[in-house]
Amino acid sequence: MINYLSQILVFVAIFLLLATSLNLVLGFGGVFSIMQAVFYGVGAYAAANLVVNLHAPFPLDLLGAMLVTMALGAFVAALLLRLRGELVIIGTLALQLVFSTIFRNWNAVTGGSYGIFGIARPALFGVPVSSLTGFAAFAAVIAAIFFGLSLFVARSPFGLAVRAQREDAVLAGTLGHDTVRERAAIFIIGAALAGVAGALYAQFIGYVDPSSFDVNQSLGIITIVVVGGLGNLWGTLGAAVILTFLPQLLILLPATSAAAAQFQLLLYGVILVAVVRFWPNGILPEQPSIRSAPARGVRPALLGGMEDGKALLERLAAVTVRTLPTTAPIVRVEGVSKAFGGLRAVDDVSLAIEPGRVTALIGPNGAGKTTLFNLICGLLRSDSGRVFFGSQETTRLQPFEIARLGVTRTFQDVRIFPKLTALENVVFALSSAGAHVAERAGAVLADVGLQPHADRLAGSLSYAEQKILMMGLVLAREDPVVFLDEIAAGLDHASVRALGVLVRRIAASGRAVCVVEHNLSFVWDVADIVYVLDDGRLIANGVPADIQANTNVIEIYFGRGGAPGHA
Amino acid sequence: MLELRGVEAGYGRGKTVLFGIDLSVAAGELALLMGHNGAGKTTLLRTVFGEIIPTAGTIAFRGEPLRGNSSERVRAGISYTAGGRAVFAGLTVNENLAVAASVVETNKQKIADRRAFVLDAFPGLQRCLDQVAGSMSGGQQRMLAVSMAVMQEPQLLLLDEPSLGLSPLYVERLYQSIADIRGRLGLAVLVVEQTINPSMLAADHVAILRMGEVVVRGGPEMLADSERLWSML
Amino acid sequence: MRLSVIPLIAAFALVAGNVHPLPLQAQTGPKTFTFGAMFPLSGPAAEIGEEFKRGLDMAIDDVNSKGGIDGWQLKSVVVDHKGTALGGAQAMNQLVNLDKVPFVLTTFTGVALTAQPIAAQNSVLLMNVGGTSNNLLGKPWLYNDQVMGDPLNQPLAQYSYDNRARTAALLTSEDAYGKDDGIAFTTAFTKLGGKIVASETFPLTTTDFTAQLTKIRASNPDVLYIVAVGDTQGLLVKQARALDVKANIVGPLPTTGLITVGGRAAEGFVGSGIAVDPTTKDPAAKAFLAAFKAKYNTVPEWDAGTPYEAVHFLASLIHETVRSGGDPRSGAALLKALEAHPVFQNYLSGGQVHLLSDHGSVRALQLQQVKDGKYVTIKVVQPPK
Amino acid sequence: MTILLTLLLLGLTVGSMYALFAVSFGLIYNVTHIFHFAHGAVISAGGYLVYVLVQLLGWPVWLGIAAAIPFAALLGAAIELFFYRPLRRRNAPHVAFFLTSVGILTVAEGLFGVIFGPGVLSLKFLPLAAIHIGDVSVTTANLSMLSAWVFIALVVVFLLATRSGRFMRAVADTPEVAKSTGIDLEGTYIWSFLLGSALTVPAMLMYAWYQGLTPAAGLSTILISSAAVIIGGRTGVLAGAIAALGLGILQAVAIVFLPSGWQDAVVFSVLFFVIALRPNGVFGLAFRW
Repeated sequence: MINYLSQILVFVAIFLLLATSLNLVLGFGGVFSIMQAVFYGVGAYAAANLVVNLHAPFPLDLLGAMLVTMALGAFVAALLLRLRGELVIIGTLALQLVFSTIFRNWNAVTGGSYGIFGIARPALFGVPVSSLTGFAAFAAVIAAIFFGLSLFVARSPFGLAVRAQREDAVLAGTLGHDTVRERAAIFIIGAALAGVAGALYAQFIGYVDPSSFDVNQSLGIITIVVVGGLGNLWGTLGAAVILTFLPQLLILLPATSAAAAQFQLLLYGVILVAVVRFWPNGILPEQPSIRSAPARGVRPALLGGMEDGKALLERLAAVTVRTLPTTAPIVRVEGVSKAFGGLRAVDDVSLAIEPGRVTALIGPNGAGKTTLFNLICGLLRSDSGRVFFGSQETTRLQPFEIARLGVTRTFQDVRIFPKLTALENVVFALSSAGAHVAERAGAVLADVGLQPHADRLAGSLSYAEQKILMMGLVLAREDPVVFLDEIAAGLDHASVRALGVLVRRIAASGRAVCVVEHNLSFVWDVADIVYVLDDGRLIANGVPADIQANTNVIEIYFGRGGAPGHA
Repeated sequence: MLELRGVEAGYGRGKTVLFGIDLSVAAGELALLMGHNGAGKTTLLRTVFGEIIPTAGTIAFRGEPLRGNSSERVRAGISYTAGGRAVFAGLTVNENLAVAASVVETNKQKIADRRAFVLDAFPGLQRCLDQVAGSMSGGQQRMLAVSMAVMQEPQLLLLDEPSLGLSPLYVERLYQSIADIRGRLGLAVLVVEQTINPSMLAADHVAILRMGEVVVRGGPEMLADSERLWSML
Repeated sequence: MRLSVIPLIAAFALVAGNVHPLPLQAQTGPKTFTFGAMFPLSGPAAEIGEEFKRGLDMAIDDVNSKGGIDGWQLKSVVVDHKGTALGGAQAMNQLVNLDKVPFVLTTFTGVALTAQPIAAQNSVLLMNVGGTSNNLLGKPWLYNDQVMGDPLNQPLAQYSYDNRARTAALLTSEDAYGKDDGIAFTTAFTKLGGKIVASETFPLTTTDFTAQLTKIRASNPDVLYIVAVGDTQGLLVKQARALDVKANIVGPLPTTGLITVGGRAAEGFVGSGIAVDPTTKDPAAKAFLAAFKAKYNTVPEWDAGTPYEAVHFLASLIHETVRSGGDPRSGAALLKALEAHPVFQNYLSGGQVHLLSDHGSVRALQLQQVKDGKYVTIKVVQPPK
Repeated sequence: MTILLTLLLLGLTVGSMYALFAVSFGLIYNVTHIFHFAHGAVISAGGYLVYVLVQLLGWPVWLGIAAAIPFAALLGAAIELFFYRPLRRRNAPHVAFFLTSVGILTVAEGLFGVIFGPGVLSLKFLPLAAIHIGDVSVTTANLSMLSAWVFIALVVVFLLATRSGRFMRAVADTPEVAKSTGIDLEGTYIWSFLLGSALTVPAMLMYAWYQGLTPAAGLSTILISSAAVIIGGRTGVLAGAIAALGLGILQAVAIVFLPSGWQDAVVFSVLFFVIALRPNGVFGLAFRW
């Protein structure tokens, strides 16, 4: 019995590692890979070759397996991870099928259909771990180590960054994160973990052949992850245990016919469909990586409803804005143009955004305001012209590189990470900015009045609260240059007024603030200088009073009332 | 024809965009709703069209409260032309028209008659019937989008910024066509716009929407006084 | 929801633990001797798994209906190995650690190769009644009641050569079986002076062999040698004939699937396998063949015969062990009995089968040809003395 | 030379069958954007039903096929109705659809294994024989595969000339515009499932004629047909059909240059590199239907 359980324990360990590797990639990273069995197989073959041909002792075999799978992971990441999710599914499926063929046919390395025999069990301190119980203990320790490391990764700032880019890679980029690299990194980590599982498997069974690393294996791993809960490693542990035991229960059925084995397939399929349909979060839903320090004396539940979002918004006017220690750079845009197809969205625009002032961009819908924002922040590449932050040219920089120069931008309406908690949102926004992140994040939430909701998912906050949170991200980053895209949209007068005060105060703290806004009364209230765009061209600029009086501007904004049109 | 009373609507989680909208459009009327981006114009049209469910207030069509999803509203006689290039880019002009018509009509002869009618009202489409819609100019696509709605012979036509991005000449033509159809079919038209073109003076009513509320109502003469409009917004 | 997992796991562990209680030591009445069998009950070879099982069940019934063996009633635990190495490892572990059996019947090369180290470690006697690879020879605790690669394929090469075949094409499955038997045939055929003009392979689960067969057809071989399991044999010949491959088709271990799936295309196929002699005078063999025919209305193939023989061999080992005062539930005791007397009854063509020092066996082999939808024995090859 | 010709002809025929599978999958994928792996379940189910009706119950062949077509169509529509629609109502992510789809295929494969056994069932009522064209010979099953183009042509006519067909193209083109035009999206989805699923029956018969029925047949056909649709790009069903034809020819001819074990690697490497380098498919906008 103990031996039997030992063997199951080994498989639990192997499947735990495999499922953990996939949960990091899929649950945390949002990369839908169905080639995890490939990394499993590559790890197994790598370890088998190392042990059989090179007599590599433990842990060299394990390290070798990890290195090889990481290299393969890097290759796949480079080719596939910039594609949209659906294509990643199919691309990894294609690779799974290609590698199944390679495993079967590359005789020199995989032993072809024959596989590789005689893989010795590892030796610890010169003593081979040959008994089943001994190996089970060994496997459990290895699995525990790597599971622990995975937990550590999941809870680290990097883990938070990986989850954030899963939710919104563009937003993560404008908050200073190199999301492509983070995605690749988690994919490679996942590959390495699967490689470890492969090495364990090879040494346990003592024999590797292609049948263990096919597409069904990949799908089985996905089932474990989905049942356990995407983004929760403890759930994966639970599911790995349950789903490794479950087939064992099938020995209750007499194995008198072929049907018995098909039941396992059936069972897994039914579980998969049922879990996705009725229990989409799995056994354990995703948990935040950080929790707020419990508020002293105040129970969040009591706070809820005391202040509604609108009141909080109005309170924003009084929020602390720290004075900028140094002078903010002047953002200069010189002759920037951008065309989409034949349409010139931004046409030879030059302007300067100066510190201590609020610069507003206005113009009718489709005038190119947001496009110009995106060009300045690096989300789009301009066709011609240059952009400078102080003396540094940023024309060709990536969004995250520009963000790291000290720029915060918000997006139209409201854009935050809905599946991260409010606290995590702020921590993430701060995470490219150094130490004491959690404390500072807590302080910022307290400042804007969201402290009671710190551990709630941002997506579950009310619209007003989300807006406040978005402004919290801006305040938290304390960047010298701030771009605000239509922050007044969807709010009532009092809230808009409060936001206006806040924007003024941000500028007064020495920062360069640029707003794009449709709500003109807001613009007249907050702006020091207004630029008017029409059809991608800058047609006027000046102080609000001048613009208000400029008939040309009125015309482009409201059409040429009464006057006959021209083609 | 269309009667909105105290309509409130938004996008959930406390994001309310429309506050207590009262609005009515009678048969044969052209109602123009002006406002900036973000004022709630599109939300209003989508609410009437059934894509957004109002959180308060009533919407009546021909005296009956409106029910059902957008597909049912089209069959009830409400057609909607969304903003932007609301055409099937990969289908030909002919197919675009046919698709739109066949939502409400299966009789081939009737569809052909309607097409003749629409081509008469939008003569510019005649020579590009077999062209793929995606390859046409923005103005032509807008014409096509409106004519697709007309193919459904609605009693109420909802147009979302039909003049956006069009040259004034095109806007003029478009409004001429709309006027033409309105005259012939006697349908009610609710248009939202943010910029003014002289051809819009043909409107029977003008209302101005600001931050989700109707702030001013009046006749087309309001449009002539852009200074006053400016101050109102 | 969070807390519910722990009791769930505990419940699973409990259930798993209680399924197979440890064998009770002090039992009255007839004692049960439990042994294991690993067959392919799913996957592409499942059909032949059913045949193995028929032989196994008949032998157990035989022994038990005669009052068992020295007071022991035989009982088998059949586990599916799915035809894969992993399945083999899992099945073997269940048998060894959970059911604690001292004796296991195994089939398939890959399975036997993974099971053997586990068997050796746990002192379990392993009897291969299916796998044909030469690599299965010379392994401790593993004995074979099967004709292995070389002796199995040499007669096919000889037969082909004798029928004026000078060129051969190979079409073999991508597994240990296909590979090893292909090598064995190639060696034998080239040694006779024949030439291999094409050699193609196919993945185990494939059902389309057109491209391979087209290439083979173009090489215009005198004989087409195929290695495949179960229904795949039938599909292969069917497609070969449909693509107008005119060569004679031969291959090791033909099964019923060749005829049921292949239909008319199977006509003329020549296969090699353990000899089955319905006309045998040997009373034991005669009784088995008659009983099988009575039950299933057909003459048994090798795949029903070898497990049948192995169970009877096990019975004799139990008998020997009990006689010498040992406990038959010890694999070591059974091995000792085997080493003392490595001979068992040949129930397929009569006489005795001798186990050799390399753990292989020596026995008669037959070439069969499909005629009118039935196997007809065209030649019996006696083993070298 | 003969061998190359034969392989070309072979690739052409098998590719034609793949093309029909690809069209059946593409109709659903293009319209609903669901990567409908469970299509494999429908494919197998139709095949097994014909087997049961004709081979086991002795129905005439035409009647068996006539019964299987609506059966497959309804089965496909049922999957949409009972599995995908609830997910869509819940606004579930793409992944949920894919997993559900994979789950259904797995269940079906298990079920067919339990009922029909894991082995090959061959359709005896479709005799496999060689047909000679000069030096080149193909099987009757292969020749039947050329008829796939008749079905594909019918599909194209349906898409071009019928109301539902046009709605399907419209929804595939721009779902948002389709919605504001008043097209009933969910109704159109049902139509695409009905039609796409019905088409699997003739395709599966060609397949089973040649290769027999196995529980895994659904998976292997869905792999290649989905690969073709992705390679072709989502512009129209013909793009997928042409890509499928190309894959069939490539697969057949590859054996001349590579050992036979590597066939799958060739096909799926093409898929991988197309996805990595030309994610919108190789044909761009060359096909509209």
